[in-house]
Amino acid sequence: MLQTVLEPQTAEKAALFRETYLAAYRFMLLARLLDDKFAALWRSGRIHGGVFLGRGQEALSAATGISLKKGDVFAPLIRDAAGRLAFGETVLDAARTYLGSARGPMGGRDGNVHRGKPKEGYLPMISHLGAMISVVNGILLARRFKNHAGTVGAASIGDGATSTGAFHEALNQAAVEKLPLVLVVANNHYAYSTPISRQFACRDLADKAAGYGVEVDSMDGTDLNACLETVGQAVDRARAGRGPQMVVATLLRLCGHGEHDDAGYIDPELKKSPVGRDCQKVAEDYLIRQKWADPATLATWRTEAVHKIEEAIAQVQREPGPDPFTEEWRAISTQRLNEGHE
Amino acid sequence: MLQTVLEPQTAEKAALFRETYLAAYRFMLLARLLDDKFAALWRSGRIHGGVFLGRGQEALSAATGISLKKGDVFAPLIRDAAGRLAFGETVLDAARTYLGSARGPMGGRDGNVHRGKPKEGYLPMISHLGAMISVVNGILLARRFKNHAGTVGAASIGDGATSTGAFHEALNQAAVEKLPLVLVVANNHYAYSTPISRQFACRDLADKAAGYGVEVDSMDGTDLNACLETVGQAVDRARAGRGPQMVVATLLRLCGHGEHDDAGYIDPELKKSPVGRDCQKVAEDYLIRQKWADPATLATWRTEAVHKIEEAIAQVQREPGPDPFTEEWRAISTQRLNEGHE
Amino acid sequence: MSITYLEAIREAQAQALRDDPRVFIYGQDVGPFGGAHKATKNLAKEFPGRVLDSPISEDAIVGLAVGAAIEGMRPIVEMQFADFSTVGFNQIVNQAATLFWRTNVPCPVTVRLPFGGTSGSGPFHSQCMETVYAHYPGLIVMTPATVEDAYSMLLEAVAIDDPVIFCEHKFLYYHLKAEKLPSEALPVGKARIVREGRDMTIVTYSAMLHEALEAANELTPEGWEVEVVDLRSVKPIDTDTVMASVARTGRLLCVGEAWPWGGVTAEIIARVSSEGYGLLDAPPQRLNAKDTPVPYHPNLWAAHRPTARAITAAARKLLRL
Amino acid sequence: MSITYLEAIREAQAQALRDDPRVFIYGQDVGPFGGAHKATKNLAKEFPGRVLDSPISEDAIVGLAVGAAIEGMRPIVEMQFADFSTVGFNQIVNQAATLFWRTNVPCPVTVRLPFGGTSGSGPFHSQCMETVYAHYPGLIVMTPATVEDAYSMLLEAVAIDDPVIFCEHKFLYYHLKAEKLPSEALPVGKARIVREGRDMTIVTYSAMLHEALEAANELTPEGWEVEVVDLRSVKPIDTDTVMASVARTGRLLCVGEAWPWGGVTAEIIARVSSEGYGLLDAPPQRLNAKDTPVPYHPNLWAAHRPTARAITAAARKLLRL
Ligand SMILES: Cc1ncc(C[n+]2csc(CCOP(=O)(O)OP(=O)(O)O)c2C)c(N)n1
Ligand SMILES: Cc1ncc(C[n+]2csc(CCOP(=O)(O)OP(=O)(O)O)c2C)c(N)n1
Ligand SMILES: [Mg+2]
Ligand SMILES: [Mg+2]
Repeated sequence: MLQTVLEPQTAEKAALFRETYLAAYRFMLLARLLDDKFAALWRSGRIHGGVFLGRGQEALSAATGISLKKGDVFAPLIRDAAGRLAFGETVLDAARTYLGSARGPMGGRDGNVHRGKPKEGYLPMISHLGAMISVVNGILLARRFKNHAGTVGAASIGDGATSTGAFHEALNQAAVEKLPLVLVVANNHYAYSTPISRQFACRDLADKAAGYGVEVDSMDGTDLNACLETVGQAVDRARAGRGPQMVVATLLRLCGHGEHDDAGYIDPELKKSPVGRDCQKVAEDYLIRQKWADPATLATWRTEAVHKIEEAIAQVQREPGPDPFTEEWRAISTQRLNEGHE
Repeated sequence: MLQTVLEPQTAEKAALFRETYLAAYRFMLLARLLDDKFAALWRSGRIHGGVFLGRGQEALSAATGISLKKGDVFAPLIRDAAGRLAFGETVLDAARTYLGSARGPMGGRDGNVHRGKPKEGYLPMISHLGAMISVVNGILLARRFKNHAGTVGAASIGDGATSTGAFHEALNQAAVEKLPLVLVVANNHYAYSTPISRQFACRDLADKAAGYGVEVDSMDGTDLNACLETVGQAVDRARAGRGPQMVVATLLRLCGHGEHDDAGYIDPELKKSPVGRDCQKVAEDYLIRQKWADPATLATWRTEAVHKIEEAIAQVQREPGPDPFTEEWRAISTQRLNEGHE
Repeated sequence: MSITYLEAIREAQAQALRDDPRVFIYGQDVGPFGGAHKATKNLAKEFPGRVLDSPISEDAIVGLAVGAAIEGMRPIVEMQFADFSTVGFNQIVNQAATLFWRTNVPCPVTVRLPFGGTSGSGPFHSQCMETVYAHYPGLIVMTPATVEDAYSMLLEAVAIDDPVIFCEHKFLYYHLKAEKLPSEALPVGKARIVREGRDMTIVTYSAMLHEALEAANELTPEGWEVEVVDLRSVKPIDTDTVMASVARTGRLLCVGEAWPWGGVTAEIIARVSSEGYGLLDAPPQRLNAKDTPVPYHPNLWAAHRPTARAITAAARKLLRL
Repeated sequence: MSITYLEAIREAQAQALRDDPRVFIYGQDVGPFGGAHKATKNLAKEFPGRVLDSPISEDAIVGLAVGAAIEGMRPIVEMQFADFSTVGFNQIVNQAATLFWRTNVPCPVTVRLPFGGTSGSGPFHSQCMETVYAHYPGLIVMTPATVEDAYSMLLEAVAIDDPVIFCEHKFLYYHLKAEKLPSEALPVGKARIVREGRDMTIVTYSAMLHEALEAANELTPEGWEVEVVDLRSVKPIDTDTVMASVARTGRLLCVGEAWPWGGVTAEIIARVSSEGYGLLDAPPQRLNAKDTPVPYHPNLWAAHRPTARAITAAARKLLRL
């Protein structure tokens, strides 16, 4: 979590932007490799349930995570491996959740992308799309009650999830309360197999903002530069008290909905078009062009990331799974009111 | 139900518009008097449950009902006494539902504004706001399946109900399917006691249309002229295949939320402003100015309406209520699958 | 001075707001207007900034409450009518109810549901939803039947670290009066034997308690002594108290206002039959509403829900078995 | 040729589309993609314009289906997972379920709910919602346990003039195979005695049928003959068949995968205890999932839901009572 600087006019600011960019890139890289690892583990039958990757969306996600400060709130969704890491999640906790370690934040009760630490402002998604936004609103309202000004809450949402009633109610609620919510919309052109032509009929998802009375900005989601700038500015505006901010990124999901899905339905024209660019590659080219890194450095970073991941996975694989016999089968915290019957 | 003519350029069109205006006015008048009667019956304890009036919204409502043709679909809400009558409801059926006659369309099972005849395209609202819009969509889609082109479906909605997820999902759905839905939004500045400042933060409810990719038009809801023109044009556009249409009327509720509510919370400034005008009065002034009616004619119409209402009420009061002993306590139509246990 | 069930609910909220700065109220028209039922009357004025009108967005209302609870607040949410909680359903059963289990972070949200039938209210302003919520793990479902319980249980609901579905019966709002508010209370989770008896146990809750008591009184002249147990909360259920009562009387009639399939009455009978089979001298019986939506017309409504009369008849039949 | 439970569901839909021009399918990804579970594979191609992808709008999905039904169509709606029907809940329980009662206009909507636990699916892709829907008047709730029933009951669901909640168990999708599709079928509303026995009746439905059958087989070498009843639909419940079986065996164990409070098992026990008390030689027992959300980890999941092993243990205990 680093403070993004948005107008690198001065040398100092330029240096800070470079630092942010490099940090964001490394989170992207780590996320991509971590996702690849999960996919490999899934293929070899080591992960139960689904595996959901953020391939192609790492720039947007990393920019979101890195634009937030400690004490901010983040409600990521399924394609946010990069943002989660940038917001402070450890590779270990991600691996523990996917592999169902008893030591993970979810203790094996929930898995894969359903992980978080609410008390650290890092919200564990429920599956129902759109449902996390109003939860972020609640935290932000509570901060206001407690006079903790200056907090920002970011929530991720996909093109498909903009069709949910929950999205609508929550964004409107944030606008009415003028909460510092940043809603990061990833228009990756598909919701599972459903193309956006079957999802909405507005010209652009950014057209929705006026209907809520919130500010909006759009960006090329394949370009880390644009993402850092646009998301960063939105976060700053929210923090400055300008109410909810919406940012809309255009990009493409470069993987299946989950690893079980070969995504054969994706329009080849889209893949070839600029929205189909791999943000990872775009960022690397930029790094090289800027001389912020050379290929050898990139290779070292990659090796370091792979090493970190392998180490974490190895450790988690030695950790115990949850034990149904010692497991406390209790859904409420008030022990004396637990029925516990079967 | 009459065909609205929108540009009274030719003499014929002008005559037709006059006819439509007069008919709409008389539905407004009938609705106002009928509402007044229900309020009186409620005060004297003759109506169980609530009574909900359309006072101040008759112009908009009548314009909606009258803009529709036989075979069209209408999903009115609580302030639509005028539109219901214009769409073809009888005073008798309205009275029967309020008074719980066994002979009414709801047979005493449901009451007050919860009435309709689905097979005639007149939908009985459930209370949950926003829920009727997608039902209209379904009818319109079914018509498309059956190659019944040229049908329009109108649904009423209030400023408050625009905050529901149901509203959002349904309007988006209609836009994706390009259905001939006309969504008539009555911004009467309050949802029960809640002012619009606590309901939404957009500049104008019409700003929502672009976010769905639907056409929108706004009007002064106190002016029957404007309502007939704007709603009529929207209905024509929908019928012509231009997809969902939204119309936004600005007006004020000139009564309590229900008759139990003295509406003490309504801003006196609003009452004094142009939105607080009584549409009934505005229409009468217009009729007189246009010399389409003189005060004596207006008085006659009023007497006729009162008479019609009194007659209907008298008849309904002689009708039996539902009989719990002969009542078939069965919520499903497939008799053999009814459990009927208690 | 006398105080109604509704006033007790208002007073409990005032008390909670006074005692605990973490408490706030959120819902439609709860602010200056004081709520559709007047359960928050004057609270916005007394506690500025802490009683907030919401948009008509039940999903977001509950979601916001969960977020605030995560952050240490103790929100009270009012649904205008229990029936409308169906559109906030997902946030209640999947967000609020699972939070503690998933994360060990408690979720002290109180959802007030003005519920149950009143004459002329019809299918969408009369529903009993306690069954549906009690089925989900992670929720506590309270159903106070008296002015005193309305007060003390609502205070406890706010104090408890778990999501509470607080089912307050609209029929009781003005119908019930007490002399004063209680200073002591039976804790939530304990049922109360409201009337002692020897011949039969009626287990019930909420508005039906009063119908059951009336029925019990009807039967006294006939020589029957009917014990009446008020469950107070339907999740958890105080099985011990129910079982002890059945042990004394040997006969069980369960009465609920909810629909017949799989509700509180089925759950009670299942527990007593499987765990206290030997205690029963006759087959356990139940009485619920009919299996249709709640009708509008007073004639139909009175036949749809159990009444003292219907309970008396069912009890008589059971006493003869 | 052999056919899976999932294929049977696909075939039933194909058959319905073929037989009746009023049938169409609407839901997320059901079109060209063939659905998240592949239950509508190739149908969009076979029946152009009649299998439509919806937006992620469960409320509007069900609302649209009700409207289409009013207009004489017979929509089949797929929820991607039963768990997501919570956000379409209001339209199901308040719009679809009340339409006929309010207006005498039938509402032939079929809502397909891929439901139930599978290993690794976690709290939001595993839920059993039959209890919640069965509680509401106006809905029929089907829970087919076999390939044949999946086929014939889905056809019947589409043919019935009422809203049907069609609970198809995801665990059975690939797990169950049959030789061919049935040409005749037991009508909905009738339970089936799947295995005859003398010593005890296990009443169950859906995936738990197979666990129960396994348990019954386990007990054979010990000399016990366990009868197993598949309810097939949980609303209505075929009380007669259950009662007749209990009359023969004198012992009742109800097994369900849903949460324990107030579900199918409680309803069955309540019916048998109150109407068939004299038939029982021992207290009726039940076995449900534990009262927490459905866990992700296979270890926990296997302990959360009833299994053949747990059923065997419960049956043994009951047989000794
Ligand atoms: C309310 C709800 N309905 C359906 C689903 C099933 N589902 C999970 S992800 C998904 C597609 C989401 O698409 P989008 O919002 O565009 O996000 P993306 O996967 O493209 O990142 C669907 C339909 C769900 N999780 N929640
Ligand atoms: C989902 C839902 N929540 C709450 C209510 C209770 N309620 C009935 S009318 C109303 C206010 C509606 O306001 P608006 O939409 O502006 O319509 P108006 O009454 O002003 O015509 C409310 C909150 C409801 N009917 N449905
Ligand atoms: Mg997408
Ligand atoms: Mg309004």
